[in-house]
Parts: sequence; structure tokens; C-alpha cells
Amino acid sequence: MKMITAIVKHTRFDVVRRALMEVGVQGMTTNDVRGFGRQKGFREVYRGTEYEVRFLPKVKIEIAVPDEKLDAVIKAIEESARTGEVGDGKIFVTELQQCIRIRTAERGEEAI
Amino acid sequence: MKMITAIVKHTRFDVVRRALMEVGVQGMTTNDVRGFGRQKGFREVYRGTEYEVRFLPKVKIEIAVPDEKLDAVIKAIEESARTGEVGDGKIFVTELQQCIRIRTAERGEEAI
Amino acid sequence: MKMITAIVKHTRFDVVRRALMEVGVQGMTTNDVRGFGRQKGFREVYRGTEYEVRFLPKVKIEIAVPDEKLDAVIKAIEESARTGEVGDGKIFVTELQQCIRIRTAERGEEAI
Amino acid sequence: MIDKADTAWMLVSTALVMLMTPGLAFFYGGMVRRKNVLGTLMHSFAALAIVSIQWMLFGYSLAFGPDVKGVIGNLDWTLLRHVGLMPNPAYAPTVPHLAFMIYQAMFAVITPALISGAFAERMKFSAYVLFVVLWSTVVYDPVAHWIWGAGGWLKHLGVLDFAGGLVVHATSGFSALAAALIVGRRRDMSKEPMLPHNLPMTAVGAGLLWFGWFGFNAGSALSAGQLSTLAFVTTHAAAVAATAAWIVIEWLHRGKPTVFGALTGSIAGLATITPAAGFVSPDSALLIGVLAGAVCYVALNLKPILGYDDSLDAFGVHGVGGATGTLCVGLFAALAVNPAGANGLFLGNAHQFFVQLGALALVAAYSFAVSIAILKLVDAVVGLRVSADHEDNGLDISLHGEEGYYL
Amino acid sequence: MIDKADTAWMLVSTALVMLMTPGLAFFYGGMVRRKNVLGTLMHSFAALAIVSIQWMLFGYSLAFGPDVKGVIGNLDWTLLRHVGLMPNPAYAPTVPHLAFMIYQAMFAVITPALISGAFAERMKFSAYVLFVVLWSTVVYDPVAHWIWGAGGWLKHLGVLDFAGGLVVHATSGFSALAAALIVGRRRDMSKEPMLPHNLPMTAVGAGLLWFGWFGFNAGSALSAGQLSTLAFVTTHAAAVAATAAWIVIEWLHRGKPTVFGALTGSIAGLATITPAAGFVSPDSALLIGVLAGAVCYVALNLKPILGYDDSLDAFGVHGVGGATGTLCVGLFAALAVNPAGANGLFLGNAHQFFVQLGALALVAAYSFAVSIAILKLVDAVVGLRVSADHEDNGLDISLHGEEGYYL
Amino acid sequence: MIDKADTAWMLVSTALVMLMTPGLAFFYGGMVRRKNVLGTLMHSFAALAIVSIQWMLFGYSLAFGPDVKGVIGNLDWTLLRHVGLMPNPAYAPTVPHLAFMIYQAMFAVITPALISGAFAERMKFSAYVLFVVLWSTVVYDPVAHWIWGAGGWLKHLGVLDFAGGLVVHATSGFSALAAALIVGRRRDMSKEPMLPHNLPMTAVGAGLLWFGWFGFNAGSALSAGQLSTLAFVTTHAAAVAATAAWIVIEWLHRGKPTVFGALTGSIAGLATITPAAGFVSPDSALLIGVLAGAVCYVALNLKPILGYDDSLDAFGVHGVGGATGTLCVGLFAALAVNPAGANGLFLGNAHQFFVQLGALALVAAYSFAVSIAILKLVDAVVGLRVSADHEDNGLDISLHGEEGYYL
Ligand SMILES: Nc1ncnc2c1ncn2[C@@H]1O[C@H](COP(=O)(O)OP(=O)(O)O)[C@@H](O)[C@H]1O
Ligand SMILES: Nc1ncnc2c1ncn2[C@@H]1O[C@H](COP(=O)(O)OP(=O)(O)O)[C@@H](O)[C@H]1O
Ligand SMILES: Nc1ncnc2c1ncn2[C@@H]1O[C@H](COP(=O)(O)OP(=O)(O)O)[C@@H](O)[C@H]1O
Repeated sequence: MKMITAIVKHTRFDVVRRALMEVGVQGMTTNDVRGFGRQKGFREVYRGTEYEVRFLPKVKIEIAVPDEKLDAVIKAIEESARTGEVGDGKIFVTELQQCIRIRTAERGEEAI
Repeated sequence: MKMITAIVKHTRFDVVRRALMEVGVQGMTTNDVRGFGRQKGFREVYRGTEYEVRFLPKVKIEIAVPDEKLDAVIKAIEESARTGEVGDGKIFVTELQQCIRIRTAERGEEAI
Repeated sequence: MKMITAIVKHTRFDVVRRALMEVGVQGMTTNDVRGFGRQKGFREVYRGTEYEVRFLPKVKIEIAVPDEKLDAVIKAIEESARTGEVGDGKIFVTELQQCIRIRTAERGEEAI
Repeated sequence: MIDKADTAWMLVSTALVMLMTPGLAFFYGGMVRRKNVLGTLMHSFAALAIVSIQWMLFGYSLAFGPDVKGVIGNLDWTLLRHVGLMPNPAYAPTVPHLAFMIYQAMFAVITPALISGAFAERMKFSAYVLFVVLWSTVVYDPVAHWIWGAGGWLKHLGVLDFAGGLVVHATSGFSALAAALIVGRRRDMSKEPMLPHNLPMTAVGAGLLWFGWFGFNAGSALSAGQLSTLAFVTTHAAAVAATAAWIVIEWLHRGKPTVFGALTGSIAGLATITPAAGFVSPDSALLIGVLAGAVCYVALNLKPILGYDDSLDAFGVHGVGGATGTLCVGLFAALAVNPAGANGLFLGNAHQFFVQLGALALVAAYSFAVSIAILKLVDAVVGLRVSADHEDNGLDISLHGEEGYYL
Repeated sequence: MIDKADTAWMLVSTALVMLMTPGLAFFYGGMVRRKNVLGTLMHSFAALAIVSIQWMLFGYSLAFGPDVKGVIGNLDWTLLRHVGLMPNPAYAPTVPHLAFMIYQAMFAVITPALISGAFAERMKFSAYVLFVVLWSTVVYDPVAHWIWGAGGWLKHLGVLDFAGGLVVHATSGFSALAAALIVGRRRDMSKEPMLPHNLPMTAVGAGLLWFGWFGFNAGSALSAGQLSTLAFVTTHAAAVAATAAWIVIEWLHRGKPTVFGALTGSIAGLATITPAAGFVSPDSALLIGVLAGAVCYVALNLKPILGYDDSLDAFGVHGVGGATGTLCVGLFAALAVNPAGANGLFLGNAHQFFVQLGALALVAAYSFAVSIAILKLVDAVVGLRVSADHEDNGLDISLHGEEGYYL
Repeated sequence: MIDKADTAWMLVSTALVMLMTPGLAFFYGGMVRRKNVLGTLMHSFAALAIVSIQWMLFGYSLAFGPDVKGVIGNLDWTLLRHVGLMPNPAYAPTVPHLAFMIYQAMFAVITPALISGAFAERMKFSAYVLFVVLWSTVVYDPVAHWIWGAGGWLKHLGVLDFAGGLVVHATSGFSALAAALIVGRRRDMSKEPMLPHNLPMTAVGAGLLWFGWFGFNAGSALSAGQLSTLAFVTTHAAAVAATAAWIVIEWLHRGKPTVFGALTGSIAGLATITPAAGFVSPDSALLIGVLAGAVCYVALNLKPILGYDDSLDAFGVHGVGGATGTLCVGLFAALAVNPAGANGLFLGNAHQFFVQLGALALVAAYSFAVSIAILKLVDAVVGLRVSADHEDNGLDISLHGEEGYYL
């Protein structure tokens, strides 16, 4: 099993969610993060003092998937999250050793 | 060492926290997330427009543990977080290569 | 590639960010978390009822790095985040199997 | 004869008292956990709607209509019949009768809304609606008649209640105690800290309450002039003294003065001075304020020991404050200050003190007992508490299908 | 002759109406998504600045200055020339002319701010500024003159509009409909739920609007006394009836009564009673309130079906409410209540109903058509909508270079 | 003789000015970082309590009591002795003396609260309490006596200060500058951006301040009528002109008009018109507003260059605005507008300008110097600043043991 962590733009989030559901993803966990990268930030001026805001709001999506679904899910995210502009975000993949559904105590791929 | 990531219901959080302390967990990191899964969401109506809210508030708990404690901790979470209803959440386990306590520069299991 | 996850104090965050940039880190993702550990919490009294608040605000920083940069980045974090007081936080390292830049579809270390 | 200045003053005061109910919504709303913020706001806004309608339909007639044996008004003024634009000399001889009616409406509105602090975060909305209608009719309207209605029997006995220490704060406070006991503790109480989710919102509420309270107390002079000025000054004096007292006591007792404490103190001071505002001098008001802060501070610190769950301290602030203030009238009142009042114990008139004490005991007991009966009835009809699941998920999603914030 | 009480009342009412524009800012600000909260607040605060200046420069002269053929005021009163501290008997014989001017200024301010709900979350700020200046000059000022100006032709025909059902709510509401159609739907509409980011802030706004509305309606009596009392009572009656009606209807229809619905209902009731406040009895006002709640509820539930994007329901609440209220004057008005008014259809005077209906049709059509022209012009000059990128990132960062919260 | 309308007006104005202090709490509270929101709210609420008590105990006597050589009031009126329900003809001949006292109390309250913006996010609460008591007694009370007290020497010299440009804004502003310098910069200044955590809360504060300011300025006429109307209109005119000016200037200078800027502009306009409100015409007020916006905009943009840390711009807005306004009286005042005032430079009376300039220099220097002395004293006694650790963790947890939000 793999854990896929995608950092995407807020404005793409809903599209990504739908793409994920189309490839059969039935669960995911998300939260708001602030990302720093190549994308230029915003200049904010508060009462005459300028601040360069480099940390931009992004959504982090975490999805546990069985190995055989990995490529399909990555493809779905890539295509739905891409706008072609700097700041589209990243996908990270790590090995998942165990996954447990608390309700049923199922383990492994069944629990995803 | 392992990193345990548990997604649990808000209303179980405090019970889980106490169960963890009883099995000797001395540290953890938590944050609010929104989860999507088998659990039905809420129908919210705002001024005549209906929205299906599928992302439900959950708490994510991250706990670094030495290998020998893994099973005890998982058991503690499972038992304390379970209500038997859909949406009880998930436990994910990944391999932790290194753990460092910043204050003392300790490394490995000592640093947990 | 490795994924470095650092839990640091809010008040050190900006210093850490600058130290990271100095060792050539060009991207990171952060969010607010609440941490529980050896650090004593705060006693809060609301209208005569006392609460022991043990979950303290921390910042979580996630940084994907190529293997050869791992040590330099860890060193940078350790040095910038350390105040020597309890609660300085932790650094966790996990193996990163894949990293994808959504915009360009680059993969691996190039995508970091 | 209608006096324009008095009318302007009454209309402004009415608007100020109206604003107190939204103010209370924010005061309470900030104290609950995030998942219940809308449910808590709803209590106040719904009371505004429900009680105003009840009042115009028949509540005003019950409270202020033609007297029936000193106990209640009859139904002659239902739907505001006979309540027109000419003054009613029995109540306010210089403003249109409708102005007096609408001013009093705002008092009737906020009183049950105050009670909602006792059962916040766990009551069914249907039960709340039913409770408010019944309570207004069976508790508020009669008690208002006894004390303020032309012919009311407690008024006749010389009970003094300038702006509602008995009628508003004692009724709501002791009913709140009943409600806290009957409805029971929140499920999460033993499991997690019940921390206020938005104290700045509570501060907004406190600011608006304080502002509106000038209409509440100074407006109760029913005319613009010396008496309204006096009540205005005593109101402010007690509020600031109670705020300062709370800060000092908490600082000494707990080591840190909290903002939540300061705000609580100010509301305690305002509730406590309410019955006395037009009967005592400004320096007595300062003393009453200090007393209000001290007494309510103790009450709130006893609550965790006693173990009942008056979630937002409707009893601890309004019940205790209203009772303290009612007795303070019996202590500090001075004919020199207001010839239409009386002298209190400190000016040698022990009688007034016992009158106040008796009236307090009676109103407290009546409110407590009848509230229990109403709550039992409501429980039988629709059930008082939400299901455990609803309580865990919060009232906002469970009862109202909304969430407070998408921040 | 200047009457002190009337002057005090008018100044207080003016302050109350001023507060409504910040109130509207919070009411609207809470409804948008977090990324647009400041852009939405800015609409109201900017209108306060822009229109107040336009008003003192020449707007007041156009609306209330010496009549030109019943259609518009001339420019004699530009820069407040001839508008001094002596009363103008044609408008308010007992208060300084400047007091009447500044009172009316607050009405002129809030009206275009109301429209901003229709194009929230997507309009350029430069376009908004231009729109507000043009709209105030070409729509608000003439319509105010027709109905309230000395010599205005609709006034002459007997159209009754106590506090702005036509002048304020119908103009803004139908212009909002035009704006929603011309500006188009928000990009995110099909992609994500458009959830209000901070409903407690919306509740703060609703509370302040309700409070200020007493100045709006009861102040429109231009004097403290019976008429202001009547308008005060009818205002409150309609507001509470509409709130209750909304709660009940939504409960029955959707299974859960929302707080957002209750707040919307209260504003619908206030908007609807506005033209009628000084012409109908309190019990009629209760009925009008129920009607307001029902009609606006239906309007808002039709919107998703019709598919236009009136983001914050400026048309659904103010257009529909203002229209309903204007017709209700024609139905419920009673000479017995206000001899300066008229009888309505229910008292046998069908004529008044048709006068109201005709005026409504005219004002609605004029507002709608001229707004379309203005919006087309503004679009040609500076462009109405922000770029897709700006819309996605939110107005706060894109247009104002700030963020609402760092929580 | 007590005039009911004047009394109603003064009581309403007093309530409005009271509301400004909570308004200031929210205005300031939204600007700080989340970890200091309660500490910042506490500054205003504590000032409300502390100064009101000081005022009733002896402050009022010092400021307005029987004159001692033009410099200070004596202690005859301590604990409000001789301050009763009959008018004091020297101050306000038509309202109860207590009404004048409580009105002035609200001015005394808000002035030190304004200063708190200079040392927000880093001062000890004990130091703050001590500072407020000393400052009110040694700075506010004497200066108020000089300018407004019967027998005050600056009043005698013909200094004009309608509602507190000198007494309120110059004293607080220049004391704020002293405080910013003595207390020093916040530790985080070089480390992280100091972003306002909740601008919508700041907007709520600005809205309430604006609303309350009508009581502040128009109430300073101490009577309802022409003068209060004039002051009301000039107040609004300056506020809107300054708001618009700020928007325009920032748009041109920085490319984007901010909401925070617009709100700041409005407060700058209100502070600036304060001394002039009853002495200038509405069109002069528009000009003064534009000037206020421009001058304060420049002041705030210079701050980062000069490098002192006036955290919330108490000096940049109130000091600079109050000074500008005081001089504007010397430029724009017109006897034709208010015969009790004077002509200014633009009407050929250079004398008045120099009187204003001299008074400003004196009050500014006095406030600055005495504040430094007080701060040094407080520093010696309890220490001014919180520990580095407390500052890093935020005042809310460190000083008050609470957190603002659990969202
Ligand atoms: N090395 C990294 N580690 C963790 N997160 C990163 C890293 N680099 C980028 N990110 C995340 O990805 C987001 C987008 O990256 P950015 O460099 O701005 O654009 P792009 O991916 O299009 O080149 C950032 O805002 C950040 O949240
Ligand atoms: N594949 C997944 N990847 C990541 N998180 C998941 C996944 N499936 C479920 N979750 C998380 O677990 C929570 C509970 O899952 P759900 O399917 O609703 O109930 P249950 O686990 O009882 O079957 C979800 O809200 C989500 O946060
Ligand atoms: N076992 C753990 N798993 C996950 N996070 C931890 C663990 N232990 C500590 N932390 C995180 O590190 C933070 C600091 O830990 P703490 O024990 O308070 O101080 P220190 O690291 O200086 O000993 C905690 O607040 C928590 O967020």
C-alpha cells in the first residue's frame, strides 16, 4: 500500500476531488496548509508597511491506496490539478506499512 | 521506529488521548482535518440552496513510537476510538527512519 | 529522497525558514498543529473552572529533500529551532518513494 | 399629554434594549464550543421573534392589562386592542401607550433568552420554542404583573424593582437553575475541557449589552430628566466597580486576571444594579458593584464544586446578581435620592429590606418551581435533550443543518 | 421653529441609519467565502465615503433641491448652498435643514451598498466605484426626487413610500437583478459549494441592521411623537413576524430551521415594512411580516432553479421585499392610523393599490433598465469583472493586497 | 432649568461615547496577532473600569471642580460631592450636573485606552493599570481643566477645542509616541511580519467608533439643536472625506486600495475634525477630512523609516490627527458658523491660529514629557515590559491565562 500526499491549489481542489472519485478513490483526508516554493507570493501592505507573503494557501490531500491503484490515482491528480502555472503543487508517495479501519478492525488493503 | 497516523472522530479525541497516555505514550502531534469516506455527510441548506457536505471534521493524531510499542499503541487507539459506526476512522503506519529531539540533539528511540 | 517533518515552536518559525533557505531549500509546506509532550502546558481558568491545556501550538514543516541534502537540512533545522528549553520539538525523517511536480510532470529529485 | 422629548428618549431606549438580545446572542455565542455557535445564537434570535409575537398577541395584556385580583392582567388588550397612540397615565403619562408597550416587549424578550445559557449545547430547538412560549406566559407575564402592573399585588406591598432585578434577573436566573438541574450535564463535561471558542465575540456581546443596558435602566425612568440621569450614572458606576472588583479578586485568587472574568464582572454589575438603579445614589452604586463582582465571583467558583452544569452561568450571574441587587435596594435605597422610592435598612427602614427579601424568596421559588413543571411538561411532549449523537456532532449541524465558520 | 426633541430624535436616527451601512458590511461580509471578506466589507465602507461626498457636492440638490418639472432637483443646493441651520418647512419644519440633509444622506449611502450583494466576489473595485457614482446620480437621486422631493411627480400622484420601499429597496433590488444578470455567475459556482465563511459575523450585521432600522423607519416620521412610535412598533412587528414565518416555513419545508434563514427573514421583514411603517396598524404589520417571510423564502428557493447568481440575494430580499411592501401599502394603509396617508384596498380604496402598483412597475423598470445601461458603460470603460485568476485567488489579495484573517 | 430634550440627547450621547471604548477594543484587537487579542481587548475594557472609578472618586473634581489658579480643579467634588441632579450652569445649564459628569467620564476613559495602541503586544498588565491611573490624574485631568474647566487658563486665552482635539487626541497621541519610544520595539519585529489577525473585527470596531463619534462630537454641543446638528454634519463630512482621500492616495501610491487603509482613514478624519466640529462649516470639514487622510497617510508611511514601534499607530492617527485638527480650527473657524467660536486665519484672524499652535505645542510637550516620567516611574516600580518568554508566547496565555479562540 502507498500513501499519496498531494499539495494542490485551493481553486483546483473540487476538480481533483471529483477526478479522484472517478478513479474509484473512496476515502481521503484533507487539510489546509501554507506552501512555500517557486511561486511568487503576494505583496501585502498594512498601513504603510510592506510585507512579502511567501506562504500561500494550499490544500493537502492524503490518500491511502493499494499498490495497483497508485498510477491511476497519480494520473488523476496530475491531470485535474494542473493549470500549467507555477504553484500547481506536488505529489509525494511513501510506503504504507499498515492500514487499519478502526470500526471493523480490518487490516491491510481491505481497510483502505 | 514507526510513525502512527490515526484519523479519529472529534468526539473520541479525549478518550483516545487518555488511552494513549495509559500505554505510556509521552508525545503526540495533532491537527484538525476534514475526512471523506464511507460516512455520509451532512446536507446543509443555505438560503434555499442545498449543499451536500461530504468532508467531515476529524482529528489527525501523529505518534512516533519505538517498534516494540507499536502493537500496544494501535490496540489502545482502536479500542478507544471505536464507536462501531461508520466514520470511526483509520490508522496508518509508516516506517520512521530517524527521529531527533531538537533540544538535546538526541537521535533514534531515545528522542521519541 | 527523504521527507523531513519538523515540529517547531511558533516563535522560532521565521528563523527556521531563513536557515532553510540558506542551505538551499526551495520549497516547503507548513501548517499549524497542537503538540503534546514533555513541555508543561498552560493552566487556563475560565469563570472559575480550571483547565490544564496540554496541547500547545506548534508549527509543522514538511520538506522533501534529495538524499545528499538530508544532513545539511537537519543541521539547519536543529540549530535554528533550538532554544534549549523543553518543547523545542522534533524532527522526523521518512523515505520518500516518489515526488512529482504537477505543473511539469517532472519526477524524482528534479521535482523537489 | 405626549412629551416629545420623553417619547424620543423612550424610543431610543427601546432600540437600545432591543440590541441587548443580539448582544446576548454574541455574549453567549462566543462562550460555547464552535460546533454549537449557531444553535446558541438561535436561542436569542428566536426569543426575539417568539416573545415579541406572544407579547403583541396576549402577553402584554396578561402583564399590564386590566388587573384581575392583583395576580394577572385580563385579556382585554389582546392583539393590542386599546393600546394606541394616546398615553396610558397608569404607566407612562407622557408617551404614547404603544411606546410603553414596545419598550416592555424588549424586556419580555431578553428574559427567557437569558435562561438559554443554562441549557446551551444540548437542548432540542423544538423544546426550546415550546419552553419559551410557556415560560413567558406562565412565569414572566404574571411576575411582571405582580411587580409592575397597575394593581399588582407585590407592587401594592411596596416591593421596589426599578428595571427588573426581580422581574427579569431573578425570574430568569432561578429558572436557569431549574433548567440546569432538569436538563442535566453536557455529555462532554467529563471528557474534554469546555473552552469558549471565540472570546472576542463574547466581548462584542458584552460591549453591546453594556451599551443597551443604559436603555434598560435609564429608560425605566420612562421619561428624560433627573431620574433617567441618576439611573444612567448608577448603572455605569456599578458596572465599572464590578468589573474592577472581578479583576482584582481573580488576580489575587488565581494569579492572573482574565478578560473573560472582566466581562463577566461587568455583566454581573449591570444585572445587580438593575433593581436599584433609580433608588440609590452613585456612591452606593459603586459599593453595590463591588459586592456584585465579589458575590458572583464566588458563585461561579462554587459551581464546579456543586457539580451542576449551568453552561454559561445564567444562574450564577443573573440569578445571583438579580437576588443581590434586589436585597441591595432594601439596604441602600434612599428617599433623598428618589422620593418615589423608599429608605432602606441603612437609613433605618428595616421594613423595606424584609419586603425585598420576601418578594425575592417568592419570585425565586415561583420561577424555580414553575420552570420545573414546564420543563417536565416539555420533556413529556417533545423531549428536552437532543440525542447523544446530535450533542456530539454539535447543534449547528444536527439541529440547523449549518456550520458557523468555513474559515 | 426648531424643536429640540425633534432635533435630538433626528440626530439619533441619523446615527442609527449610518450604523446600518457597517451593519450591512458585516451581514454581507459573513456570507462570502473567506477569500473575499475584505472586498465585500469594502463595498459598504466605500459606498459610505463615496455617496456621502456625492450627496454633499450635488446629490442632495438633485434629490431634494428646487424642483424642475417634477423630475429632478436643480443644482442650486450644490455644496450645501442654502442648506443651513434653519429648518426647511417643505421637508422637516422643526429641525435644522442640515439635519434633514444628513439624515437623507444615510439613505442615499446604504442603497447602492445593498446592490453590492448581487455582484459580490467578482467585481472590480474600480468598476464598483464608477458604478456607485453613476447609479446614485442617475437612479437614486431622481427616484428620490419623484417620490420624496418637494414637487416630485410621483408624490404628486399620491404614491406612498414611508421610509423607502420604492426609493431604497425597489431601486436597489431591481438594479441588483440587472447586475446579477450582466455581471454573470461566479466561476466557482459549478465547482464548489459557496458556503458563508462566518455566519456569526452575518448575525452581528443583522443585529446592527435591525437596531439601525428603527432610525430608518421611525426616524422617517421626522419628528418624535405618535407617528414615530407607530413606525417603530410596526417595524418591529413585521421583523419578528417575518423571522418566525421563515423559521416555520423552512422547518416544514426542509426539516431544519437555519439561523441564516431566521436572520434573512428578519431583514426581509424589515425591508418589506419600510414603505408601510407609518401607514398601517401594528396588527397589519404582523401580517405584512408573515407575508414578507413567505414571499422572500419562495424567491430565494427559486433562485437556484432560475440560475442567475445574485450572490447575497440583494434582489431576493430587497427587490422582492420592497415590492411586496409597496403593494402592501396599497392593501393595508388606513387613514385612521395616519391621516396624512390613505386608505388601501382592504378599506375599499382600490385606487391606492393601483397607484402603488404603477409606481412600483415604473421604479422597478427604470432601475433595471438604467442599471443595465450603467453597467454596460462601466464595462466598456474599465471592465466589470476581475480576471479569472483574481477571482480564483479572491478579491482580498487580488484587489486589496490584504487578507482578512491570520488566525 | 433642566430641558428634557437636552437631557435625552446628553444621555444618548454618553451611551454612544461609552460604546466607543469597546469599539476601540475591537478596532485595536483585530490588528494584533492572534496570541495578543485578549490582552489588547483588556486594555480598553480595563480603562473603562479604572478611569470611570478614578473619575467618580476624584478625577472629575480635578478636571472640572472649583478652579485653582487656572491649573487644576480642587478636591471639593471628590466622590461626586456637590455633583447632583441640578444643572451646573458653568458647564451645561440645561441638563443635570450628573449627566455632564458621566458624559465627560466617557472622554476620560477612552483617552488612555487610545494610548494602549502604542505599546500593544508587550506591556505588563500591572504596569498598564498603574500607568492609566497616573496618566489620567497627572496628564488628562489637568489638561482637561486648562481647556474645558471653568477658569482653565488655556480656555481663558481663547484656545478652541470643541470635542477634544487637544484634550483627547493630542494628549493621547503624544503620550503614545513617548510610550513607543520608552517601551521599545516588539521582539518579533525583525523576525516575522506583524500582520493583523482579524481585520473584520477591526472593521466592527471602526463601525462602532464612527457611530459613537456622533455622540462624541455632536454631543459636545451639550444641547440638542443647531450646534449639535452642525457638529454632526462636519463630523460625518470629515470622516468620509478622509476615507476617500486615503483610498485614492493609497491606490495611486501602492497600486491597491486596502480596506485597512480605508478604515484607518475614517478614524483619522474623525480624530482630526474633533476639535473643529462645532466651529467650521460642512465644506471646510470636507477639506479638513482630505487633509486628515493625506497627513496621517504620510505619517504612517514614515513610521517604518523612522523605526519606532507605535504598534497600532496611536501616535500616527491620534497624535497627528489631533494636531492637524487643532491647527485647522485656527485656519477654518468661522464666527458666522458659531458665534461662540472665532474666525480663523482664512478669515483674517491669524491670532487664533497662533493661539491654537501654542496650545498644541504646550499640550504635546506636556503630554510627551510627563508620560516619559510616568513610564520611567512605572518601569522602576513594576517593570514595563513582559519577559521575552511571555512576549513570545503572547499576552493572552502569559498574562491572562486564556486564549482568544478555539476555532
Ligand atoms: N521541497 C518541498 N517540500 C515540501 N513541499 C514543497 C516542496 N516544494 C514545493 N512544495 C509545495 O508545493 C507547492 C507548490 O510549489 P511551487 O514551487 O510554488 O510550484 P511548482 O510545484 O509549480 O514548481 C508549494 O507551495 C509547497 O506547498
Ligand atoms: N483511503 C483513505 N485515505 C486517507 N484517509 C482515508 C481513507 N479512507 C478513509 N479515510 C479517512 O478516514 C475517515 C473515516 O473513513 P470512513 O470511510 O468514513 O469510515 P470507516 O473508516 O468507519 O469506514 C475519513 O473521514 C477519512 O478522513
Ligand atoms: N512521540 C511523538 N510523536 C509525535 N510528536 C511528538 C512526539 N513527542 C513529541 N512530539 C511533538 O514534539 C513537541 C515537543 O515535544 P516535548 O516533549 O514537549 O519537548 P522536547 O522535544 O523538547 O522534549 C510536542 O509538542 C509534539 O508536537
